[in-house]
Amino acid sequence: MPYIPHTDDDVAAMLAVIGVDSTAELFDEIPDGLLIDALPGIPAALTEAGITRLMRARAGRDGGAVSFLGAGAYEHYIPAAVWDIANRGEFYSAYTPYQAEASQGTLQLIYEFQTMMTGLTGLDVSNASLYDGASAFAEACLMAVRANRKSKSRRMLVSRGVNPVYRAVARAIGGGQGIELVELPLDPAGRTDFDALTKFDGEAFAAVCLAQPTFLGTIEEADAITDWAHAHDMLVISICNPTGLALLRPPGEWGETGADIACGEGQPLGIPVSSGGPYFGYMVCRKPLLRQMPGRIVGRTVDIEGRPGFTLTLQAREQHIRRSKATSNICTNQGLMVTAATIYLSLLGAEGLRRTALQCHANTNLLAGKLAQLEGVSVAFDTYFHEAVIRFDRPVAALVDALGERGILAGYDLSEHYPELGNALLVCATDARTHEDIDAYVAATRSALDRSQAA
Amino acid sequence: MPYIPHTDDDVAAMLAVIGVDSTAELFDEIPDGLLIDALPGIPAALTEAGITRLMRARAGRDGGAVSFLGAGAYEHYIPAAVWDIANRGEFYSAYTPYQAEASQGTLQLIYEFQTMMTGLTGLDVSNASLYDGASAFAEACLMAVRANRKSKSRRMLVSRGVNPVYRAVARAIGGGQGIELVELPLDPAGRTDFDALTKFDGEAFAAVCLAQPTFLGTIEEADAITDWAHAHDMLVISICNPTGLALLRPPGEWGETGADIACGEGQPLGIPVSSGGPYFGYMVCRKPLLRQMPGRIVGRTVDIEGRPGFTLTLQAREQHIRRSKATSNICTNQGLMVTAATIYLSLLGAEGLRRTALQCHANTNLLAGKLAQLEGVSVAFDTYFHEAVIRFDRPVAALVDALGERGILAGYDLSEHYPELGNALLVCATDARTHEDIDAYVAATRSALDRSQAA
Amino acid sequence: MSEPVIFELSRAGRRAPTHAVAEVPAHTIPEALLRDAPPVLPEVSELQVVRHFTRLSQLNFSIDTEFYPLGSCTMKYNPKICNRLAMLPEFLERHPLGDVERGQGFLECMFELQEMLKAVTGMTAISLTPMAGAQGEFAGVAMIRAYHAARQDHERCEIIVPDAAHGTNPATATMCGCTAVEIPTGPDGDVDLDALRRVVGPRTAGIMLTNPSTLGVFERHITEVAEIVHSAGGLLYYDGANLNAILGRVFPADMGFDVIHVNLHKTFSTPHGGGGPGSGVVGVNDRLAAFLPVPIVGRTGADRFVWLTEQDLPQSIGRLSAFMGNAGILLRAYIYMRLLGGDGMRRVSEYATLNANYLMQQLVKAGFDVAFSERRASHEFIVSLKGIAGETGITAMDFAKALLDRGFHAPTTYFPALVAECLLIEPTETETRQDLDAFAAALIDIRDQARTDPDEVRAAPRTMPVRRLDDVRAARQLDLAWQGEPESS
Amino acid sequence: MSEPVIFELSRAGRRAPTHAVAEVPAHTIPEALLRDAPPVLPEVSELQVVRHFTRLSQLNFSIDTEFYPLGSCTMKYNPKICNRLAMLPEFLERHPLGDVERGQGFLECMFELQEMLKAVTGMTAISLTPMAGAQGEFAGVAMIRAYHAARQDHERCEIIVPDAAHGTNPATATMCGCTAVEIPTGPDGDVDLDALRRVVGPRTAGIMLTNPSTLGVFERHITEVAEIVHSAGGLLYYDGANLNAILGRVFPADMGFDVIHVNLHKTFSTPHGGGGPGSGVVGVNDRLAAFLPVPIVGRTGADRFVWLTEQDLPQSIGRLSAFMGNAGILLRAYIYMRLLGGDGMRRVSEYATLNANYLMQQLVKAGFDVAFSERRASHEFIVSLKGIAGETGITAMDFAKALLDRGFHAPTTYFPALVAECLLIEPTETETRQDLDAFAAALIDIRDQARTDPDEVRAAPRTMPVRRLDDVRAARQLDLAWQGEPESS
Ligand SMILES: Cc1ncc(COP(=O)(O)O)c(C=O)c1O
Ligand SMILES: Cc1ncc(COP(=O)(O)O)c(C=O)c1O
Repeated sequence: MPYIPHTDDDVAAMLAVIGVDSTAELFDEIPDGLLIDALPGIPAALTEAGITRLMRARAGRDGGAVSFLGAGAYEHYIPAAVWDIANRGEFYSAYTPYQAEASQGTLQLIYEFQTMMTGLTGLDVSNASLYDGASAFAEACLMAVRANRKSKSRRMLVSRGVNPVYRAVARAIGGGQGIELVELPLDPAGRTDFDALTKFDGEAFAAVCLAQPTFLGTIEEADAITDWAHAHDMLVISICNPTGLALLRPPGEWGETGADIACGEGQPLGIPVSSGGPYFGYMVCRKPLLRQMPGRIVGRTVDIEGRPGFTLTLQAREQHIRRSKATSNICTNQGLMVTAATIYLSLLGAEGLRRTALQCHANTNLLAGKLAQLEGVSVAFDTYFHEAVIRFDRPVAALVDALGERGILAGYDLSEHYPELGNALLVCATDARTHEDIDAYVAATRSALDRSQAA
Repeated sequence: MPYIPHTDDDVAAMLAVIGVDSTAELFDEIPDGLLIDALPGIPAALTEAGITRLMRARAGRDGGAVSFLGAGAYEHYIPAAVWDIANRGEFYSAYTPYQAEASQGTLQLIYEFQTMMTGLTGLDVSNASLYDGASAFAEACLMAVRANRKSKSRRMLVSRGVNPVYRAVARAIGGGQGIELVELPLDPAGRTDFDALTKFDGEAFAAVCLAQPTFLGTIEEADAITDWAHAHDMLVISICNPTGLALLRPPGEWGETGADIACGEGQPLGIPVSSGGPYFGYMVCRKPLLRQMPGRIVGRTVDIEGRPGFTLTLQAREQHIRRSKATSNICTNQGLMVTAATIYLSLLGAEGLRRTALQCHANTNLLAGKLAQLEGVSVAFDTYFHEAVIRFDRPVAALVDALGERGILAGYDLSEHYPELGNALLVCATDARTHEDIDAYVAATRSALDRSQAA
Repeated sequence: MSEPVIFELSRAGRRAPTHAVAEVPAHTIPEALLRDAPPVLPEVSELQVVRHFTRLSQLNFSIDTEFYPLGSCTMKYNPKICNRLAMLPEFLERHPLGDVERGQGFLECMFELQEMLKAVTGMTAISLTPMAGAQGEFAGVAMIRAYHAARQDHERCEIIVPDAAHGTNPATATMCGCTAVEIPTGPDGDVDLDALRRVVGPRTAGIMLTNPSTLGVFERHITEVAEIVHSAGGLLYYDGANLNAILGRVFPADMGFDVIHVNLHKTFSTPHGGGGPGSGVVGVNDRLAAFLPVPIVGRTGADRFVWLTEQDLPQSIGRLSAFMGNAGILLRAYIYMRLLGGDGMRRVSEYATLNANYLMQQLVKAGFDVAFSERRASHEFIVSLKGIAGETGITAMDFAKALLDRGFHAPTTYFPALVAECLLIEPTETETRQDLDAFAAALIDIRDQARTDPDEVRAAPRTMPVRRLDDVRAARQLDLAWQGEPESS
Repeated sequence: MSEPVIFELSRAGRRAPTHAVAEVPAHTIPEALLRDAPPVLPEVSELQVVRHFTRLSQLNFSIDTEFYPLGSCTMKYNPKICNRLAMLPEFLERHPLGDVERGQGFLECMFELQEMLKAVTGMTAISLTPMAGAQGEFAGVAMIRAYHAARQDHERCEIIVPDAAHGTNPATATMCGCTAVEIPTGPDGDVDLDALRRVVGPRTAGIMLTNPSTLGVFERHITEVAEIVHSAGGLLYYDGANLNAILGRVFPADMGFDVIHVNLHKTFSTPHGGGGPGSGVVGVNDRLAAFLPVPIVGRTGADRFVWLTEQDLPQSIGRLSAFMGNAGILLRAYIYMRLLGGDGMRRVSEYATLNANYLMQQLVKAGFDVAFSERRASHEFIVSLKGIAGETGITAMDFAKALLDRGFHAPTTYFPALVAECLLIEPTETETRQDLDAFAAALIDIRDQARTDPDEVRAAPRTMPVRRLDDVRAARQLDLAWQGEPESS
């Protein structure tokens, strides 16, 4: 019996101890009419060998594309040590570290992770992860409402540069509590329009929300916005790509006093793109906001002999203690992903992460530059981190299809969410792409354009 | 600097302690004329990402064949837990367990392995591995010479059923010490010819050597041969496929008193076929021969508090103690492979191994049966374990090529080593082959035969 | 046994890894946008990283090393093959926005997973997107609200939860903008039906129930409960955290539930990963199908699999994640389910229940005070140490720590809160009778020691990397990120 | 911390794994050939297996968890990427007898590995087939014999080895049917040239040397040694175990060696695996190329790679393994070499030597008796504890065990035998200065304790899973396979 260690003798002896004749009797409190005696809808068991064949065949249908897709998930090279260690049974099969003394490995690792995230963001305190970037943003909105003692508003001023899906998720998750998102438009350089912001002068909002870089790859000049928000009793939520933080000014240094909350997608830190998950959301904030933070937090303390040790702390914010008054309902988080990210950041260090960021930037630059040399193709914005908006003289859907047939994922078609950009494609060439990949992309694009008609 | 942790400060401080100005000075005892200052023949360093791309491309050129090759290396399904655990750093990156107290994991594992090998073979004591099956056979020959106090001969009577490469290796390794192999022919059923054996009555040999199953897949009836050998002051060396031992009578039970030494290839026990290595050779013997055994041996003992513990023992047989009088020069063995094999055997148990053996047998049976229905094709021998000799009415080389083009490794062409069998192919369908694989083989053979000319 | 914080191993200027990126490329980003100083991250060699985190891992208890009878958490064996196959490079490298043509393998798995989840819950539609049980709860309650809203029934904003409920249940009610209304448990462990009748009404949005409950018993009056709530106009939410207990024995749908979440990291054995990730897929009956969160996987005629999105489900409560939830976890659950098959799933509940009832009886026989011992245990049960605590001063927490020294992870302590000094014990089906016996012996041993040498019990743990930690100090003198040497106390 | 023998966890009839084979197929093998009773193997669940071996692994020291300054063994970091890439499924699944068309990827790696090994040794031909250093030695001496035999020079059957030689050297001589002739080391650590001159002659087949030697010093008169041996008609064998010390600094070929083995599991960082597998590839100059063991990888015109076999090298000493040696280990070494490049290889010897000389000086300064301390250490050096042993009774073995308690693997003890109470210390290039300092501090600490509390040193180790083991009992009351409970002493 797969995974069940009982021998017939065991079962007989155990039934005797319980005082029943069969295991069926153990279910005798379930009302008769409800009992079922089979699960006909489930296919018959496979052996390990059988499932291996099946899954390899399935995987074989999916592989082989060369991806220039970013749009929230980024393929970076992940050193082999990351998952070799993260997959160790002691990390992989451990539970939440509620028994601190028997979980010092996980706890210390989270403490180290928290430290790294404060280093990256320039803010004071990090939690131990949320589900993903989108839901972390939703939680940040809820947190801002709780934390902003000066404004009683549940409205957020959210830049159009924030991932549209993140905005949708924030609405879906925050909606029940009345969270409302008001959009801030972008200026011609693809950054949040400061002038548009000032039009909201006098209105109450809990926070202003900016992405760095924006969903369109552009880099916000966040100082003025941050200061404006603070002057108007609003908090600032920054949604930062963590790779970018190796290079770009961290939210903790925006404006006079820094942003208040940083959150976002942790996936770029050593997590494969893997069809969208599991990733992890991170969240870091200024210390005064700490008690409104959702999710677990690890603290360092000492044991009864005075030796340093680690434990979950400030649990009174959490659902298992505070129940309906908790800062969030989150319980299970994305611990294993944090394990991988902590190892990834340790391996790369600041310099390694910076080089990775620069390489992504340079690759995207190279690609954008080469594409711009094609007729009818231009780059929409000058300054960007590692994603660029490419404008075409005809709809991009056909191009995406044409490249798809050659095994190239051409990028993200912006026409649905950013129709104002015209025929625009969001491309991303990370460090996982080589110059040959980029050349192949350009060549494929050239021939696809040659074959199609300008709009 | 890849893998080198020194900072510039470290280096300066270390050089100061040593009292030299540069690391170059540390090589000043090397005669001037010998010093070189570069390694121009080595390609420039790759990054992890770069080597990953390179190796994936190389691997991609090699994959995808469906193998019906056995001939000494057998593709079995290996449960995922085997290598997940064997690859743990504590096994993978440990040294030989000379410091017993810091190596109890490896030592206990080897003790368990030794126990399992005695169980499989029915003999008394196992060592901790030799390099591979072929070299284990060579060592067994040398051991037999040392152990056989009654015969002073360095000659071995070796069945033609023993893998021809093993015989070559025994000659290459034993030759220096005067080991000579005399061949015993096979009977029409593909087993060692007992009558031929009796013709050697009166001649001196150190041992009789039999393979179980034979290289041709047939199953020896070993009792009479064993008893004859013992009656003539010869030892019996059995070269057994360990998967077969789950099913077939073990060498410890051959004849009146059993064979004396069992050795062979451990690869089928959880080791991938991986281009031929690393595998491991196993060796088990009757207790009186123990002190002639090559290789490491682990024993259970107690510590100063009386708790059980494990340690290398009987090291006085080994080169690091006995130097030129050692039982072998072996030092580094195949520990990690033994780790995998021990986990494999634990997962399968006797019943799992038996089923695997039976499945291989049944698959080969099925394949042989289907092939025999083709015109001009027959099965050479009735009784076999998991390899069968298939006879064709024309040379098999062309068939092997034709199937190769369809991604099928058709089997092992016996014409070089067993010309007496005519156009004969050794095929093996292990548990890694499905019925669809077998059908594809038969169909490909049929069409290849249709297209070619009978000889 | 202690390990320095990785920053203590760091030395300025050390750069030993084989960086993915060897050269430092140029850039075109205006200086004003760049950070002035590099972030503080450790500067360590690859060997230091490997050694540090390998050592840290060894400081953990885990399923792979210890028995982990953590009630309500279903800490059973996570088969290695599930991880192996879910980590096939083609799955890992598939971009979530990649075209569906090059994702048919993954999508087919997801589609079949949806089908299998229907087959084990009795529900008629599934969404895989929630990323943990709590998010599944959120989705469920949000759907309940959307359902009422769609019927213009806007007053319904109360969610009833039993006092034994997991904290996520009331917290979810709040997240959804509802009010949690608690009802008591009766003396036999079932819901107090009268109390329930008293609280239902026109404000009732629904009820959240775990069945079997976290008290380790099956709610026998579940049909009445459903009847009461439904006739009051509310819907029933099934917290599937305990599905392991009844897998293949009873359909939540048949009990009257309208919506369910399943913790794949419990019943379907995806790893807990030191805290996550999990997956809290949701299933609904026809009433709620229109409101499911997207994306969902659909099948078109010729065995082609596609994403169903907001366009296909215009009444959807929307998206809860940027892409498709914890896709890789879903793959692991899919693989596990295919390995078990229907019979294997029924064996899960059979042996989980056998193990729990056996261990419960052994402890009853040993004189422990077991809550609801006259009833069948589900896959878990509660020991109350109130008597022993009164007698010896040794608390459930002391027992928990003493268990660690004996090589067992502690059961869940102090939950559910309505049993004093409780241990919630869930052995799961993958543990041997021999290990259950050893665990019972350890509890007996601790009780003996509590009577003869209580200080020694209070001194536990002694064999862990640290002894008991000062939680109060942790919360008062907050040290949440490394800044240098900790002050000694 | 102790773990039962797996057979103690076994229960008759337990069959929990998801067997590769679910059904029991029929067979056609005559009953007489079958075994009567199944072999005794453990009957345990997959979880039990995972838990048992995971726990066992934790009882080990390893590079991934501890500093391992084991002289002559080069226990440096084994990059994870090498293992990962060598275990790509296509490599693992390639049958060794598969056609070369479907093996070009593997063969190209092997060909390039041969080329790189030529480039680091200065030799002109390579065979990758020997499966460990000792088998490389065998191949080398067998080639030397074959060379003499081919010249009808049949008397040459003496192999000269210095007294400091590794045990495999004399043992190899015997394996090859030769006689080992030992020569002494001079007081400065170099070979005693006069002694050498005395032993060479018409019976001299060759000499086996490690350079730098296992005394941790470079043989300065290597050219004279070569001259003496060559003019006597013998050949020179280079034991490459210490190649890490001179990688990219000097070619063994230039020193006058005719044949060399390289332990890939030392210099090229393939794992030691708890005892193996390794690889002992051999390189030769033109004199011996015809005798190399087969197979070898050759390249034909159009970048096609083929096996060279007995047909191509009719004078070959033959085959030493059934297929192609430890192919997967060869892949790991190939990957490692490509990661380092030529500069990286030179850094290996540079920093290995720096670390050794630094640690040696620190210990000299701390008053330890270091053998040949007036000379440069190679990548290793010897501490003699004879003085301390005389003073305190604390031996090198006691130091070794006391180091374990301090978190360091012991250095090689009692080898080479010509230095009394010795520790042979090889830090390797992958360790930090901070770890070297900590190691020196540990040695000083033990010496202090030896003086103040020698019984406590003798009581070490205390923090390991077991305390000192009774080796005498192990050898006298042989218990080499589990048969039931061990008798307590
Ligand atoms: C009864 C119960 N409900 C809900 C949850 C929450 O699930 P998750 O942790 O996956 O969010 C849990 C998990 O611990 C639980 O035990
Ligand atoms: C100097 C020396 N020579 C030879 C060997 C033998 O090599 P192997 O263990 O690979 O057979 C060793 C290994 O320990 C060694 O240190």
